[in-house]
Amino acid sequence: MITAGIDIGQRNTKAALLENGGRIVAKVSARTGYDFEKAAAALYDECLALAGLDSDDVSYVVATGFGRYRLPFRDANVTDITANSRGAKFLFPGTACFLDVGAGSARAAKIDANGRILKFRATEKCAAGGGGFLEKIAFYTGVDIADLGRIALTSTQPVSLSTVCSVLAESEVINFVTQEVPMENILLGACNSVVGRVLLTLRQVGTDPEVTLTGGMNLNVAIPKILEEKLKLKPNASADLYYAGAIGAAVLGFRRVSRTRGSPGMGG
Amino acid sequence: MGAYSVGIDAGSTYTKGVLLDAQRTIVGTAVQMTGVNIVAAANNVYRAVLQEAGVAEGDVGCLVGTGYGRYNIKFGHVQITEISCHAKGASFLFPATHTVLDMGGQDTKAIRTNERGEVVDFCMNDKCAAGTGRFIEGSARALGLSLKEVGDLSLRSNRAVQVSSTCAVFAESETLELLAWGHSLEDILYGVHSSIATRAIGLLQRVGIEPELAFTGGVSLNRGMVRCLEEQLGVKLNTSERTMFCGAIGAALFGLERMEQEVAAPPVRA
Amino acid sequence: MFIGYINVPGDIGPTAQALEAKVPKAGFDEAKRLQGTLLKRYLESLWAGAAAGRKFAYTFVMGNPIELLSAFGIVPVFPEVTCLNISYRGGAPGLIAASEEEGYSTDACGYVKMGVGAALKGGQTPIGNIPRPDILLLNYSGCQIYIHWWEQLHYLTGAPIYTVDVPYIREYDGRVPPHDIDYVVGQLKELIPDLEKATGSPFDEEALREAIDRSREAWDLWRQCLETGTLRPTPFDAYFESIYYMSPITLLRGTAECVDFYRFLLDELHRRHEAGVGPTKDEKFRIIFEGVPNYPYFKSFWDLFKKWDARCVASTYPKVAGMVDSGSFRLDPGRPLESLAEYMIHAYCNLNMIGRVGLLERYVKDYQADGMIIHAIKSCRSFSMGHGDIREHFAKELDVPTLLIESDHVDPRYYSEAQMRNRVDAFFETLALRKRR
Amino acid sequence: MVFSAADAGSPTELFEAAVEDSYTRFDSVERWKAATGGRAVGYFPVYFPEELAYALGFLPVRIFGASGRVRLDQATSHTQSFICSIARSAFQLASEGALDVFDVLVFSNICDVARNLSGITKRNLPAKGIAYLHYPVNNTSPRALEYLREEYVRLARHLGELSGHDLELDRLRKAIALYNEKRDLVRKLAMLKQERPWLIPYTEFYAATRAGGILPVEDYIDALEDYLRAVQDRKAKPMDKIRVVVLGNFCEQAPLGLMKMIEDAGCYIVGDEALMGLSWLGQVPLDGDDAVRSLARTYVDNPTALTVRFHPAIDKQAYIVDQIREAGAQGAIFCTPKFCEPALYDYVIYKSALDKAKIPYMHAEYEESGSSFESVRTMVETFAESILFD
Repeated sequence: MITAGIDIGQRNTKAALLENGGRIVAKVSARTGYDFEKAAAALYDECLALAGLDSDDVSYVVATGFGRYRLPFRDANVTDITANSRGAKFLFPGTACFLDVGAGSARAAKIDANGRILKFRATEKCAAGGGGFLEKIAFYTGVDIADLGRIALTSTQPVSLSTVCSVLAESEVINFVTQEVPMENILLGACNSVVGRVLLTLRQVGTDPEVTLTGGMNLNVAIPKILEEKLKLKPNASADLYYAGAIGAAVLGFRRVSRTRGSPGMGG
Repeated sequence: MGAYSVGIDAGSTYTKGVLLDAQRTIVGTAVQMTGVNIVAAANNVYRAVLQEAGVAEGDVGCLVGTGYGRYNIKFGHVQITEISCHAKGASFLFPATHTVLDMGGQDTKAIRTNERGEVVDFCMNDKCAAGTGRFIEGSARALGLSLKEVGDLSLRSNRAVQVSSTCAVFAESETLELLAWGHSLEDILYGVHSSIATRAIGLLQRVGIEPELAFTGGVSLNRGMVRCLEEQLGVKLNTSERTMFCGAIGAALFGLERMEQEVAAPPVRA
Repeated sequence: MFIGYINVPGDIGPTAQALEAKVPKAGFDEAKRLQGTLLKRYLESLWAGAAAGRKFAYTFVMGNPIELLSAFGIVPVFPEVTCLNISYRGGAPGLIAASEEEGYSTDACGYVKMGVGAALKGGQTPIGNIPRPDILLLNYSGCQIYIHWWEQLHYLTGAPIYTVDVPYIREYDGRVPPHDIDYVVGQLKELIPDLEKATGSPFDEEALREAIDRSREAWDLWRQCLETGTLRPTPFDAYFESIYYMSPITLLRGTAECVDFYRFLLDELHRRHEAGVGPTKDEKFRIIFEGVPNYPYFKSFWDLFKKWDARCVASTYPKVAGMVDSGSFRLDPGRPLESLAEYMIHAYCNLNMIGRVGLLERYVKDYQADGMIIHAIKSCRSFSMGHGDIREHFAKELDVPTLLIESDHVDPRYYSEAQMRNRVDAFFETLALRKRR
Repeated sequence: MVFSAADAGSPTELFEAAVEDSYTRFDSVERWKAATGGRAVGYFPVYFPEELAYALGFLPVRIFGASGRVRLDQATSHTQSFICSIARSAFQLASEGALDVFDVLVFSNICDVARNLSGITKRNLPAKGIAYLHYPVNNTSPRALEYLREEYVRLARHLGELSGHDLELDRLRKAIALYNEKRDLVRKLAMLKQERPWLIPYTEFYAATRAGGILPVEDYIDALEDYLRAVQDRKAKPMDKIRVVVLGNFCEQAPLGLMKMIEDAGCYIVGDEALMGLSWLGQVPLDGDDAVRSLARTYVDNPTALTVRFHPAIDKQAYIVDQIREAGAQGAIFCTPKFCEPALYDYVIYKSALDKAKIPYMHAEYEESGSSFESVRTMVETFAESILFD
């Protein structure tokens, strides 16, 4: 049985196909844009094509993310916090807490052995600014976003940037650029500022191991490193976790179908 | 010493340069992206204005730097804040100016000036309204459009959607969310421009609005913004393609004044 | 018997006179150093007091009856002062983070977050261990957040709150209804048996009178110091330097050291004046300063003004411990509680906005100021709500050049040097042009 | 009636018209003044002794904030951006003349912003009547009662000077009796919403309660009685939703869309603080004591925690846990207005009690003018899912 999860985020849409709730068959991602219904449909088709499957082969589609209500072919939708918890648990079964950093805000939750949410927090409005903030910093410093984390890690003297208002932090970055501060110091400062913001949220729910990082920050090598330093424990991070929302949605789809059809689930 | 004066405005996005002759005629202008090397950008712009007018470096009597990067323009003689320069420049372009609204990438400024283009009072945005220009940029980015395009699109709407937040951090999410709820692009953009205009007017009111009004800075090229400001203020704004050079013009004018007074009494401190 | 908290146990240390004897007359900046010594001694008195088993009362700077506490030998702790000193030394982020992790918002006051952070860390702070409170004395004057702060500490530490409710000055001519004074005096009377119970020592009225008298003397001297700001040029910066000078009147009111300090300061200011020495090379601009400073960047913040040879001639913040130059109170050992009540009611933030604006207007006139700087801070709505409106009044109705800038007093995350400099430079450019006209 | 029959057929329509009127227009207040020759007092939240106003010939009206219905240009130029929205919109309304219908505006010591707003309003509108009540904070002091009584007398003198009336104790007793009745009805409505939340959607409940902050008390009592009768007989069926209380919204009002979204996202709101100031006082005993003193005593002795009234004898942590349990709620949703410090401090006090009592809660921020609730919706849905499916 194949189930699909589609996570329509503010910046990127992610899709994943899951076989019998246990194996990821395919996963893809693309820019959400403003016509996100179309973007999601196209991405879903791409994902199916990658797996060599047809939409009829898919038993259940679960949508998540801010655009979840706008996916016409969904069977169900769940919030991205729920989806990320299942995704984190699927990829790292020892997960006790997870931190999901999106383009804008971040969410953290403490979950039980089955991936159920026990407690969660979202960043305050004034502390918003995750991946989107780093994209802008990449623009001001003329660095490719894909290289940002790697370059940041070469710095030993990061600048200090506001860990609350990211608009203010952005202005500070511009000023550092005008002062011709070495690029890597600015970039590491920017990564520190993002971590500073999201860490508060994580600490409010707890940092019991294992801590799993979900979302786009898994594609930035500096963020898990800084998190590790601050938490004094190594968080789970991997490229797959970028897809945690979509994978979690597919896992929930599989559980839903299994339950209604009475077939054995993957436990949990 | 030469008779020409150069003003260089090193802003966060663009570096602008203007060359004035002793009769206060603009004989050269240049602009380029500031990028990460401000000194290089300032130098390039400097060379470009000289080249355009065919003026040799030795003919330049004074070089004044302004803008956020002004302290980097070490080859200049004086550094003056962009507030003083914008006021001066705006009153050069529009001589009846008494109020200037400058909306750029970093800051919004409201300036009241006297007939000589001197600052009488000024206010800059609060922290939470920082980068109001950036809010529009954020909306544009969310939609994959340019700053000018979003302005033009907003003109097609007569029904502004209420946009509550003007915090630039939420520009993208707010815009996308309104889209997700089925509002039209045009109405959303009208709403965005309208709410930013209200903020800017609040700032203008702090210095007092006295006609004529000049609208300068990068956002002044956005026609949607001009429309919203005019609607809410009930007066016409002076704006032109040349307002982006306002700061540089003002800087060059200060240079000329300085040359006229020689070094005895510099108008403002370096 | 009066027990000054600073001298127990152990000796007093160099008083102003002793220090003066050591310092050559040529020194024009010795009062600041003496202030540092007194502050250090104050902190040491906390640790000594803890070792000696003394009772600690947390209390607020604005409108507190410190003399009453010292009559019982209770050691006052001022979390506002400890927080600002921690922040001045760069220690704010750790304490703020500790409370934000507990759920305190970024919009909450930085003082509260630092204070709570310190309590969460068992009193461990970068300036040393701050003793736990035995009493939370809620002198609610001028700041609503005082209530919330003590409530937080009450639930966190279990310490009892003793309240002295001080009504806001709500008549626009500045009058205080008689029932306000009666109410505050009555509450101070109710406080006495509570303090007797808490300390186990009987109320010594004579000790209170003596402390009140020493306070009065210190207030008189401090007022004279502040009024040297009317001199042209002013011998001192009535904002940036006053922030150092204000600490003895805040912490040590009612002691002999406090009186000595201000006598010493007054003398130093006169010597500065005679020698033509001041806080900057020149006095190009005379400004009035309204609002709380930025402590984490205090020196570079000051430099923004020094660079323009701007001297502050009068300001409000250094008078948060008492509006000594407004003529609104005068301590009187003959009527200790009544005069204390009048003092408590007339705290700066307890004035309504009409009163605050009037006071600033008087400063502009009496001190012949060229302009006004208002520094609004995100943490403190008590101080800052109204700053926008004050600017309106001065800039538009009185044509006094006024600059409104904002950051925070303790939280370094809200300070942007480049933005601040841009605004300040533009302001003085404008002022320079105006002076030329 | 202050609304013509056309705009107020049913009680619900009357309530909705009143709510709409209470944002920026206050036409009904204008009409009431014209019809009765009386005066009007507008008061800034949270609580106000309406009886005193009534007895002196005033219509007491609560200023709720403009909730995004005015452009805040004046407010932007006079206040900084870290000031809450209700203070900004109230100032904007005052400076636009929208509050001219009120002969006097009353402020009190609920927070630093409200305190200073009184003087700022006075400075900008010198001709406007501005009064300020200092509610005692030291409510365990034996002096608090007399102090508040004096404050009420002072306010009565101020109002009386404007209306030309002296405070007559008989009239005050009549007023107390009326407002007791009003508060009792409002409490009944809240109990009904608590016991059978499916009968009344929050938006309707809200309008019915809020109308009590603007309508003349007699009209309101009649309409609310009718409404309560009609609602009891509704045949709605309960849905599988979690029961929550909403906390922190006692002053600046949350956008109605946000509150509606909470119910749509799987919750029943069985208690909230939005309009608690209108009924918080409870019943004032008319036991032969000086009626002004009775009114004051009921304030001073009130055992209900209120974020903006410090009472040294109240244990807020025990109080909140009891409240939630009594309401039969499964969780609490803290909705705090952006920049509202008092709400943010009580949030921490309350949440640590909830942690201990193992009561789930979540926290979201709002502004009265807010129009996008997507991130809050995600949180509420997650919250509901986590309780519903455990």
